[in-house]
Amino acid sequence: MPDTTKYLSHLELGEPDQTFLDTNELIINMGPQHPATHGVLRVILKLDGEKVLGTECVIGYLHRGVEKIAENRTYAMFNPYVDRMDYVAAVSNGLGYCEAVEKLLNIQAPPRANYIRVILTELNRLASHMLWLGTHALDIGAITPLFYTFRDREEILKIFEKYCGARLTTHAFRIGGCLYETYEGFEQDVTKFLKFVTPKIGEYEELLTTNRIWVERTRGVGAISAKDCIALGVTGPVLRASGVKWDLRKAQPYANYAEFDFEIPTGKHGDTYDRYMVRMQEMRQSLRIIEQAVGKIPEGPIMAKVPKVIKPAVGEIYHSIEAPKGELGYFIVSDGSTQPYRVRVRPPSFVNLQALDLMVRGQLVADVIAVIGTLDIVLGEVDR
Amino acid sequence: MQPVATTFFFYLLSGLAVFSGVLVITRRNPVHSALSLIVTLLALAGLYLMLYAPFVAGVQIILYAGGIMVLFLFVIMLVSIERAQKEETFSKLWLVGIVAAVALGGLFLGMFEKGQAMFPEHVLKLPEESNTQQIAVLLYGNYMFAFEIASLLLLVAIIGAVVMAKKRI
Amino acid sequence: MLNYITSYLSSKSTPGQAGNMLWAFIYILLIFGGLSVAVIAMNWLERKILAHMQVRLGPMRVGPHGLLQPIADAIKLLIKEDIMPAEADKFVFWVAPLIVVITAFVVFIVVPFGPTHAVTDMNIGILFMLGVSSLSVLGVVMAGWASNSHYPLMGALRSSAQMVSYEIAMGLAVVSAILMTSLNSTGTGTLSMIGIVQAQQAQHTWFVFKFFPLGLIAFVVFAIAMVAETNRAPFDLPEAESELTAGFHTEYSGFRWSLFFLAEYSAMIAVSSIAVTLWLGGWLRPFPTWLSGDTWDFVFSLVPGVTFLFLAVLCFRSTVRMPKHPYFRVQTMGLAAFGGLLALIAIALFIPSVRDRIQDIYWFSAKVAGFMYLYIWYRGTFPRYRFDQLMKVGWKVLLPTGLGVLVLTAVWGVF
Amino acid sequence: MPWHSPLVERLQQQYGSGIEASTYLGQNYMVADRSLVPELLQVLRDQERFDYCVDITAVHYPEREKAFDLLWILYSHRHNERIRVKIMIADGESVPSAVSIWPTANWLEREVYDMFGIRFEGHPDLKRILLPDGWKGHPLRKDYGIIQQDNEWVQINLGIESGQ
Repeated sequence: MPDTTKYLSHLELGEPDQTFLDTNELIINMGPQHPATHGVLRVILKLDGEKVLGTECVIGYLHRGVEKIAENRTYAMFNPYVDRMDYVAAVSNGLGYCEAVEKLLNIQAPPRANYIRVILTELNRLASHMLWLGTHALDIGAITPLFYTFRDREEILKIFEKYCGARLTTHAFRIGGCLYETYEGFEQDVTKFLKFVTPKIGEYEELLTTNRIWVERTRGVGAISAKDCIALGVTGPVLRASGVKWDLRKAQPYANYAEFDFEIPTGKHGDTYDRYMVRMQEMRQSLRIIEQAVGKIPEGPIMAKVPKVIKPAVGEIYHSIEAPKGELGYFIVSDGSTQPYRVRVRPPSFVNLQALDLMVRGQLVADVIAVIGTLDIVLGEVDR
Repeated sequence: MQPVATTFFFYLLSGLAVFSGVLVITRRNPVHSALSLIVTLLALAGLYLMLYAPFVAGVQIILYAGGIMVLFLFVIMLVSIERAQKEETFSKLWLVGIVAAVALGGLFLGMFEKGQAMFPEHVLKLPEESNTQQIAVLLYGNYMFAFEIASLLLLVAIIGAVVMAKKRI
Repeated sequence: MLNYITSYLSSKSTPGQAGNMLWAFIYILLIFGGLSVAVIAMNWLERKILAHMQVRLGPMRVGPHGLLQPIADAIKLLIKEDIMPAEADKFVFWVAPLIVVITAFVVFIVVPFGPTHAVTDMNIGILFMLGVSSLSVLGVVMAGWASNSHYPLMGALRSSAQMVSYEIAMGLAVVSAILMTSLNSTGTGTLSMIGIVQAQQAQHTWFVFKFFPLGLIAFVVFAIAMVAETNRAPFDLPEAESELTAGFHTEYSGFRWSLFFLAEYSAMIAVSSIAVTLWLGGWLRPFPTWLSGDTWDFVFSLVPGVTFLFLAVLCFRSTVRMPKHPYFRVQTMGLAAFGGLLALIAIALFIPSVRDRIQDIYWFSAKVAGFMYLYIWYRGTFPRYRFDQLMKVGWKVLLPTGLGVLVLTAVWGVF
Repeated sequence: MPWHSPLVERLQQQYGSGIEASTYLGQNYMVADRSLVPELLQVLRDQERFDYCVDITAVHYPEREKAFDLLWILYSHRHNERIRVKIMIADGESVPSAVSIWPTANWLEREVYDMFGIRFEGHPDLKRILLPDGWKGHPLRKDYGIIQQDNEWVQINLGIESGQ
């Protein structure tokens, strides 16, 4: 049997080093109110000087019982709730949930709806990555990229607002398709945005990619091997940065991703720098997908034939999509009534956060910040 | 430049030095002791200034107060204060301590009494401006050999420290 | 009385040297006041410049273009509740900000704003500055330890290690500049701040260009070390907010915190003054040899007034561009008044006697202001170093470089 | 609908009727005997290369005798295949932990424990993960009301009458 203790939290494991001076280990409580824990994550650090001996994450400060709420709402009523989990990528959450219920009902969204879904989801991926980049850079001490990314993310949110009236928790899709037809000038807006944002990504890279301090701070920090990633169930850009070319959009295409031509960027070393590069390239790939999609949105209905009252047959379904943070899965159990019997959300942030301990052990306190940032967690999704 | 209120400053500084020196050995909290020691060192720097040795005073501040004592504090801060406070301030060797203090005091007094004739009534006042140059000439001219030996000794100590620390890694 | 003042103004030595207690006292007050104003202005400028680097506006609400924002902040800090942690070491907690602020201000008594514009001219001036500013680390360490909390303690540990390490590189760079002062007929150098600038004047070159590129390298070493010494980005680890919340002053609030703030900015000005004095010719105007002669002297003496006139014009331009809404009437008037004030200062600076007297101070301040802008620029551009990398830069890059430059300077100077 | 594949055949050869494989809406799952766990999971990972444990979750059926469905959602990177393994257990029954098979099970099992009260034997650190440590009750059980809370805990720890 392989030794799996290395995957466990090392807060209590390990003997204090007593070979030299009798130095005390320092237990530091990072969070829940801390500028760099992206919300209300609390990390208990065991330190030897500045070196991290072990960590333990204390989560649940933002627990709202989304899964319990789902059991007491109808299928359609639960739809807006999923936006509140990963609130920086609300569109992706909605897409995953709608597709899962559609699968349970055994219906297909019409092609036009699928195109709109892909465009909005990829825009949302861009927005999520931009927010990640800004906050991650801020954690490492570069304060300027934050404002640049927020400036550009604003343009995406404007498109969302024009499309469905909401900027953050969009509730853009409905079970069976989309509720809203694209507004007048939607395609022009998206094309204009593509033109606007392409040089901007270069601008972020100019500030960071070759910056000596940035490279020194991120290269070799929080490295995790592909084997460990898979063992820990880590998905998304973190997994890809470790060299595993795995993206659900390609592996098990959903919506109509199979129609688009894009690449899966991967890294080599699985360190923070690679994760940064993977996400930067992913942003470019997203732009590519949007560019292909926006040119050929077909005419037609945007809503499939969905019964007024959604009552799926008894059964279970698991459907997952590639959210900006990794595999976002919905496991829905139907008992034949109008309300789901059980909805389980497989949150990527929650599972990815588990890798934190392995990634930071033996590194310095400053690296913990960099690694939390690079995992790109959203506490709303971790705690649900 | 004419010195102002020399006697006043002399007694002020020496009083401060003695007072904080006493604090160094009586404080239970090691950080307080270290801080008192810094005050002592600064008072000494003031005394050097009064002796028209500004360079020595400056070096005293930079090296002792700004450098060495910071490293002292660095170590002391990491030591658990609770344990240090429980330990007895004066060890059982206080008898030896008193004997040593008396002997040292006697030596000083003896020197003061007997040696008064050796010192001239008025020390030759060097101009303040040339103090630094004087030191340089002495260190790098007359006592060149001793100076180099001392620096070699320090180098050995540094290498020793590195080697000892390296072992642990 | 007037005679007394004019007689002093025409004297050719600093008040400390002349033993003139009254004038020394006035100078101390002036420097203290001027420094406080500079820190306030720096606060506003940093927020404005950083904001414009980051595609935002910065303070805009309190006063026209947020000009009164630092004052509002200062008032807020002063009336804020003064919190002292229950478990803190009361005395040390109380005395730490005092030490930091006193050391940051005391160094200014040797800063030569002009050949006669210094409180005193100590013959160990540069040593005094380095020594006293090295004491400020004590205050930082005390603050961190006395808070009796983990983050401040780690901040204190970091900053003590950092400041002690970078002091060495800094010292080596300084020594190589001091070595250059001894390249005269008598062969004796000086540690006096005024003496160093006078040596540059006598050698007709700023030390940054002396023995090119040795002077430049020493200057760069110092310029990096001084950023680390003042705990500013990218070396702001002791107060790295994303790691240690606020580092050694996490537990401080209100007035005590504002003392740390004051000390940080005046320390920045102080080390910039050292750099300006040692390498950039202190109060000397630029291009003393290329553009020499009475005409050029006259032209350069007009620069201070022109600068203020330019600022006044900027102000008036913004006044014209203020929104015409009645809400903004007071702000518009305030901005116009501020512009008027700047214009008055500009006119005053054109008066010949003032002009001659003030231009030393102007050039010195302008050079220091350049450094202040660099500080802000760094902060807007660089991510933060990690602790081990910081130490690596200090010990493995700056220290050998400083040492090498020192040796080479000595060799070059002898041959 | 029954599910036929070489994988199922191999497993049924080994375990006989302990495994019942079906497919629903194109998704394959197998219902296994409680006694086959963890051996089955180990086999699935080592021999069938289901190297990635996507999720572990449970469903509560209070009216059933075996009140809980416990599910492992597995994915194979090599075969690009996803299956679900389901066992049924009674309330109070404990299940061997899968942490030594997939380290990711650590937090997932803690969440199942937190929400359903299913204990996992051999879990290194089985404690609540989302709810506070002293909380009473397991919210995702069907008999736990949607506005129910641990009043005692709220009073002691928050000093208020109700957290709602």
